[in-house]
Amino acid sequence: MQEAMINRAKELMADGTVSRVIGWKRGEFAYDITPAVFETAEEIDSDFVCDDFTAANVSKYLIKESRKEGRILAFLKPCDTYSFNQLIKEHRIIRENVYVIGIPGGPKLDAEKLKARGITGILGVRNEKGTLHIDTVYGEETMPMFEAILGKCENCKSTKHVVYDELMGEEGEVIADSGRFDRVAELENMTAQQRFEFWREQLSKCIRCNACRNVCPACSCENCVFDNPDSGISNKAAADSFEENNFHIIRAFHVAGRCTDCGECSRVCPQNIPLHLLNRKFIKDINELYGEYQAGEDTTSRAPLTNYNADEDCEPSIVHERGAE
Amino acid sequence: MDNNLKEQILRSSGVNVLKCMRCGKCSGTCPSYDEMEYHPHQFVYMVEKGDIQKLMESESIYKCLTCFACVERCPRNVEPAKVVEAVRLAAIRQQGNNHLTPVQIPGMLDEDLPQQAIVTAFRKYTK
Amino acid sequence: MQVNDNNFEPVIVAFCCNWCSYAGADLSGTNRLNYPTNVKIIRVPCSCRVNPMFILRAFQRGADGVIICGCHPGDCHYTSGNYYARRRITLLYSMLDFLGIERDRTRLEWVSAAEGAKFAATMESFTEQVKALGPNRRLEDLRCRKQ
Amino acid sequence: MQRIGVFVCHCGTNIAATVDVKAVAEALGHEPGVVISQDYQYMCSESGQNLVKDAIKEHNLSGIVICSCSPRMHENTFRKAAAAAGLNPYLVEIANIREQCSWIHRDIATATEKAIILGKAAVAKVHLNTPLTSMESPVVKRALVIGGGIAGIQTALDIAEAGFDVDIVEKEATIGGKMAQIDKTFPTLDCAACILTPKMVEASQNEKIHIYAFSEVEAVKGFVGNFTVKIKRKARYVDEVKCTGCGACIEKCPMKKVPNEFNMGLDNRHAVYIPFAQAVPKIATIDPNYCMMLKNGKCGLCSKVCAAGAIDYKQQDSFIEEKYGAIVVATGFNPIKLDKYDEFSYNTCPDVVTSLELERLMNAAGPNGGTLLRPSDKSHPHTIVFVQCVGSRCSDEKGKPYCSKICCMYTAKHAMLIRDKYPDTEVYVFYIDVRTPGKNFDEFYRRAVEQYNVHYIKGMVGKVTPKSDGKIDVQASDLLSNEQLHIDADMVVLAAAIEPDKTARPLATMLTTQMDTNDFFTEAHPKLRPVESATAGIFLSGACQGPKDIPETVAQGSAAAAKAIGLLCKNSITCNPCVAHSDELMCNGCSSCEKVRPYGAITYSDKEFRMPDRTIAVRRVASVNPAVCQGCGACTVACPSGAMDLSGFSNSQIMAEVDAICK
Repeated sequence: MQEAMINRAKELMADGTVSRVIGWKRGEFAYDITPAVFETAEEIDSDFVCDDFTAANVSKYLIKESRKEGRILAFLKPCDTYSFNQLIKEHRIIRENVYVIGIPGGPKLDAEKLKARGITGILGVRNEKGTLHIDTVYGEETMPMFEAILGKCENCKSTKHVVYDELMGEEGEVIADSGRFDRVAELENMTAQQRFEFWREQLSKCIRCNACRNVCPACSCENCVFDNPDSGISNKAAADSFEENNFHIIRAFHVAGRCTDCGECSRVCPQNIPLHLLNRKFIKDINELYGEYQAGEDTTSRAPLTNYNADEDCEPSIVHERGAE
Repeated sequence: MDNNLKEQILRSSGVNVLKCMRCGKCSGTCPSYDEMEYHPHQFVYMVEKGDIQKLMESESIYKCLTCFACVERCPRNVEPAKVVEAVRLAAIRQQGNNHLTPVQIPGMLDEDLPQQAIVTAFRKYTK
Repeated sequence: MQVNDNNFEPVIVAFCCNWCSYAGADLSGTNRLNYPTNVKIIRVPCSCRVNPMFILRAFQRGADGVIICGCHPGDCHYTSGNYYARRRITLLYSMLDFLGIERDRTRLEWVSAAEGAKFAATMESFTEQVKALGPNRRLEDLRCRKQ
Repeated sequence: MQRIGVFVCHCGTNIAATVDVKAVAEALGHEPGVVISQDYQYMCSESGQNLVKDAIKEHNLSGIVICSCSPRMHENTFRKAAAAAGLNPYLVEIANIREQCSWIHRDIATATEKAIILGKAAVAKVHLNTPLTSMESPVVKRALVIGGGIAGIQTALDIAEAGFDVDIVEKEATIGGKMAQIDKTFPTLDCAACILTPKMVEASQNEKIHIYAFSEVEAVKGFVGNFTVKIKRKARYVDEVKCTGCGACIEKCPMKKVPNEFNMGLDNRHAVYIPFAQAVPKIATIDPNYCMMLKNGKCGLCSKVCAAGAIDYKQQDSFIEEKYGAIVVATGFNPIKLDKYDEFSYNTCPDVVTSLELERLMNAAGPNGGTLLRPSDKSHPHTIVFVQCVGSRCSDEKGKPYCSKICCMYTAKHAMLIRDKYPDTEVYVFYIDVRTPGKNFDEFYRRAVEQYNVHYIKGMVGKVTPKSDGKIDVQASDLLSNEQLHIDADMVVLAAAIEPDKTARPLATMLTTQMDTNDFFTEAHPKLRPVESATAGIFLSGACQGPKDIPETVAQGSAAAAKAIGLLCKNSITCNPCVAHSDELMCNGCSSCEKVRPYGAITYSDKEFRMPDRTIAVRRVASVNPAVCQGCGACTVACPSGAMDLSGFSNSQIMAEVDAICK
């Protein structure tokens, strides 16, 4: 696939369809693949990577990139297309300036899960019939593929591309039984005390590195409220349990109805806080209370929080009525 | 004493007599009106005044059929029948104040009297 | 700090929309309907002006309960503000509950300008409810605690 | 550095009795930025206002806090005082320590403590207040009156008299309303038609008045001075312009068995009809529920006889849109349905009628040509029983909790008219209380008793039972003689409670005005602003605001007109400056705010921004039209970046209040 992508990118560059390409390149290690913009065929040839570790969502970069001179080619996985579409809806990306090629998605691999098995010095990975053959500086190791799947790919909601100019590989479909709300439901069934303890344990790990915010395609404000001294809630370091809670509640609230559940927040969290659960809680609530809604699915529908149903909307007391206890 | 009694009547009936606006619809609607010395609206008013002893001593408390017409039609939801009932209960709860004793029964019996009526009367008029 | 439940006087912040609920609160005053002093009212133009940040801020600074009052659905002065508020507040409450923060510390009520009695009764019952929960500890900023 | 003045009002003893005002002034004097803190007997009085004005000048104040009654009472008073002293009026904050403190609490210590906290919150807020300047918005010089009863007619005539165009929207085929159905009016007993119909004609002939009869308000947009109203003109199946009201169609219409609403269903009309002889506009209307041509395409007689060619079976509902500066609501009332009062046998016995039905039975244009006859057998009734308060003063769900106000008087009128015309008829009136406040009202009622010998009995009717001999048994209590009565009556007349028209509730939603729990429109202030709604530019006329008799309705109709004229006289009105504004540097252009805006005040445009790296970037940003924005604040919460904020209720101001309360 990587080969085909490189060839197609060079073709489109050569015929003048695009002037730049956003994709990925290798970082320090084989498994830290980072988004990158390529401006020449040579750069593409030497650095372009798309492999099992290529999980990053490049949609957010297109806010800036689509406003630059010339057209840019973007390779988008199914989950990335939802983010892309949502940003189109919010008038953040200039659609005409992006040429989208839909590429197959995951499941992608989580290097942390490899390391957890004691596999270090990773040089590369081959996936053969569900078994990973990992080439390391200490020789080859193997492990079952399903044990190394990246968290955000475990409950994939859709392998369908909601927007593209051309498609590489086969088109997938929306996965209705992804089970992505199972963990949320599990938490909902705990007692409030248990939930409180769970989240204290998780959120107290937060170091306020802002990685979740910076990677999130929905958190794309020109100026984040937490960086704005006039907002009244700006803060840099979380010095108190309140601030840990506050930051994540407000962040989840600001992206509610806009979050496409791409899972990048949890992927990049250096403290492994399952932040996506907060977003999924909102998505689950919205689906249950206001009808099924998938952000990014289209570019015209009204988001659930900027919409209402005068007669059918529930009262907030529903929160008090349902749930454990 | 009467104040305690008033409290008791108010509590056991669950009626707020202050809601009465003195329209008299209860008495206007009461099928036992002519049998009664004190009428439904008077029950409400006299309980409000605390004038309860007179009600307890009156035969009126046994004349109420508990048909609830007054309850149904009261525009203010005062429920006079419940007041009557509460006064009656206060009366028969006192020692020896049963309104009906088994020895009275044979004299009352006739062909048309349903058995159920006797059972009901015992429930209503005895402790 | 030892908390004696009988003496616990919660701090309760009430956000009232200018057109219905604030007028309803005024009416309960005009009718001399008593409700606990714990309740302090902040006037906002509409329930849809209440930002979730305000609610969190109140808890941060040591509020023990936050209640939001707006016009009844269909009666919003701005036609639709309370409908948006209803969704936002529902989701916020749900999230607070998800984080294990006592769900009974928060409430949304519809109080019209004519419902002085309802306003007083609502404040009475909400204060009782929050009193029963005890002080807010789960969403408080310890640095803001009174010495 | 802020220089804030705090002024604590005693409001006589209203505040001072439960709040230690001196302690409040003392405590607030220590708040940061407060340079003067005073208390005074009546801050809203002229000397109180002077105290504030002098302090502003003397201490060069940058903001003031008044601890007093609700801002709904006197915010404007103090804003004006501040402006007079050269301080921007929006640098005034009110701490509500009367309605929300002294009046609801009894313990001085806790009430004082609360008053101090409320004062601190206001001080914290005023620190962040900014001077605001009001925008001007033009006023459309045209008024809309919704409802064409006597209230609406009076209002329209008065507005037209002042030289402004005014439209009346009436849902029925004719204007006139309830008054057109009434026979005589109390307390003078002059004929209703004689005083109403000239006014109806006057309205129809006034060049400034346009009557949209058989029409309904469909949608209302906009705000004071600039409402856009969509009016539905219901299909009459008759061309309004061509129809001359000659009545030829009615004569020929074979469908004669349609219950006549104007006569309360006591007789019949044709499928094509003019409600009554003096109807305005006098135009025929075809009832599609009964017209055979419209139902199954067979007939067409009316079309054949219409010389003007006005019949149009294909007519459809049409819609017009018009702009108005002011709207007057005059939707009126109806008697309640008595279905739930089985005890009065209203549904089962034709000789048990409501008072409005009695009006028609006695009216010369009514079903019996003015002779009072029993509906059942057209015989002359010899005993008539009136029952007062049917459904009024009821705390159950069957009736209404309020006094309907007009029944005592019209019942006295009915009793008197009957005794006058038919002296052989005995008339009984069962009452709970006789309420006759009003000029010459009690004298009127006493005449019924003393001069006309009407039997007034204190007590309520419990049960009305039709008997096999055609008589009606009325069982009632006589509370003064403490007995239960049975009266053999020929007719029973029920004074049914009145309720607001059913169209009022959806209309209130469209107009964003408030209603009370009984669906009466709520006035802006129960005493001081009785004909204005709380929504600017919407005025209330007649019984839609509460039960009223004709003199009161006319008075209020004129009062509402005066208020509307006051508004229409202005070329422009000052807008509330507490509106949203967008910080373009922070705006993402995401359109979230646009989705929740109720008035369409937010628009987007592409703007160039100089970036930190000296490049120019074009970004889509929101901007708010301050003349259109009404300041609800929905957009401020929808905005994820916090670029939207609301002047006067900014994020930081509200958070400052929160902090002050929680501290």
